[in-house]
Amino acid sequence: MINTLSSILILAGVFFYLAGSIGLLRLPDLYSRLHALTKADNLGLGLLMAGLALHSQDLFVMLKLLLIWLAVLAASATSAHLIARQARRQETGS
Amino acid sequence: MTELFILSALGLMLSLFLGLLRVLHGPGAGDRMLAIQLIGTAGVGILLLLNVLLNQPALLDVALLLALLAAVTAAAFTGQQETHHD
Amino acid sequence: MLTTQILYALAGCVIMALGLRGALLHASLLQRIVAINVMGAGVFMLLIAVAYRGPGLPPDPVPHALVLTGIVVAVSATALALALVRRLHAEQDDD
Amino acid sequence: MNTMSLLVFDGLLLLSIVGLAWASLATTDIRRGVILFIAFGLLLAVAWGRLLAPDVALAEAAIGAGLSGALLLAAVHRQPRPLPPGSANDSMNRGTAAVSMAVRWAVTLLSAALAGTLAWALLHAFSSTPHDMLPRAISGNLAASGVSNPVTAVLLNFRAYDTLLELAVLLTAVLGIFSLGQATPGYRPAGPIFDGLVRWLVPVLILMAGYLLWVGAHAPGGAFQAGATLAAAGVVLRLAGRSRIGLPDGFMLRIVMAAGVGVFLLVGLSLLLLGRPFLAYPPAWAGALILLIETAAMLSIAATLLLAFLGGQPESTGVKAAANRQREELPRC
Repeated sequence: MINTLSSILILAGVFFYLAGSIGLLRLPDLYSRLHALTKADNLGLGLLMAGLALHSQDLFVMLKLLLIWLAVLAASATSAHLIARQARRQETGS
Repeated sequence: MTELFILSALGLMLSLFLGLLRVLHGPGAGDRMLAIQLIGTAGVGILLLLNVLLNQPALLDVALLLALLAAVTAAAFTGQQETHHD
Repeated sequence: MLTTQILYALAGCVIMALGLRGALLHASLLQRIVAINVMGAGVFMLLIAVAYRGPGLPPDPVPHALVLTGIVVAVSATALALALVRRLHAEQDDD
Repeated sequence: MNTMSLLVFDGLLLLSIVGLAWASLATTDIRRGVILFIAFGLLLAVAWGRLLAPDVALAEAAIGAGLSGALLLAAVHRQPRPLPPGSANDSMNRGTAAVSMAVRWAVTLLSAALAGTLAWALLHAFSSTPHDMLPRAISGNLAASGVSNPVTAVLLNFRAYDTLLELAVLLTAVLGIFSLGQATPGYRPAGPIFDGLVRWLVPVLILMAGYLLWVGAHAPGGAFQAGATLAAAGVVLRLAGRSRIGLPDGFMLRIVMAAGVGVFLLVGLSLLLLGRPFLAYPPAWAGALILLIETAAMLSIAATLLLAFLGGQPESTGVKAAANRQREELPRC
């Protein structure tokens, strides 16, 4: 039961990762890519984490996984903001 | 379960590879940096899967370190140094 | 013979050669520094591949220790080289 | 099925790594080259994990993601704006025209020949009986080393000489950087979003460094990884535009820089006085002595790497006098 659930979560995570990178390749401009990517990879990693946490059944491992996910969330939101701001600045030419 | 982990790692590797194409193509430096972000997140995911697959609990620490430092590259890329004496 | 080991060792050789070629051919000093780092990474991969002894066995720790310190030394050397480049530019600007 | 999929995984990983190595050197746009090199470093960390080298992967993650990328990007920013390809009077590209096609081919062939020879020698070595004398000697003596992580045992006990000299090399590199002038200017203050990240990221990185130092005795980790992580915390502070990035001032800074080599030497010399060979710890004390040396080494490594990122002497009290003196000698720096 737990194994099945964990497998489903992991596969769903991989799906979102792939969706994110396909979006990164196919979407027309930086801003839409930014949008798609931060959502997709955070969700992908989140689902992957949930699956692995269920699989491990070890509290210490779960805590580490949670910390990793939070760190990635914060980092990706921050980087997306920095990159978008930089791009905007270059467009306005200041 | 092992098969699932290997296939998932392969899936993430594929995702990373697609991200690399964006790093190569650009066109702007911002696009490249964005793709680097995806590669970092995919790398974290792959390390987490390898941690179970190869039975290497220390890879969790590697993933944590990569996750913590994921914003440093973007900050170094966009950060501007003061221009004084030269 | 382990396929994994051979694959990674050969890739290490190729990366080293690419780095060497870049370090010799690039005119830009900054790119030469990047090239030397690539070359170092190839050597590191070679050493780590040599240390690998299959999925079930613990790898040889000696190459790991070598590479570990090598990475730290490489980044310090890179910083020294970059400082030299910066000084060089400053001197050229003075002319 | 499993081995096959794993083989495909290895192939894809190596294809990406080799492709990035090539692409980062094939371009003349240095900014593009550096970004590709950063991606290359990320993939190396994955490869080290795949090859069961988590100790190395930790160092690569801390240095590749935290330090060398930031170092190179800063250098790219300082670079004069790239001239369009083909313009010959750019001082950095002065040599381009001089390198003829023949030289290009000769160098390419030479590099390929070197790689081929190396590969041939390796394949020869792999096909002979595996060499496991050294690994066996290490696992046989691990119990007496004071730690149970074999990589730490090699670094701090069996080959402690090498590590002592390694630390001396790091110190020398920073002294070299110091002699070249002052630190690069600081960064402009970051916006509120990055600042918010920094506020909790730096304490977490410091904790992480402490954890890596402690865990290094029995699991992957140790002074080098911990020092690099601590240095990354300083890099984050600097990128956020803080003026204080955790480096002590003046005399204290010098002590921290030399602490690794100093404590290492003191331990070695004390052992000589006690009638033991240099750096041959008594097994009962080995664990504690290694932790002592590693703590000092971590601080030194962190300070050295952070100073390396600064790219010169920091403008702080104590060091300032020396910097001023240097400024008098070099009017335009």
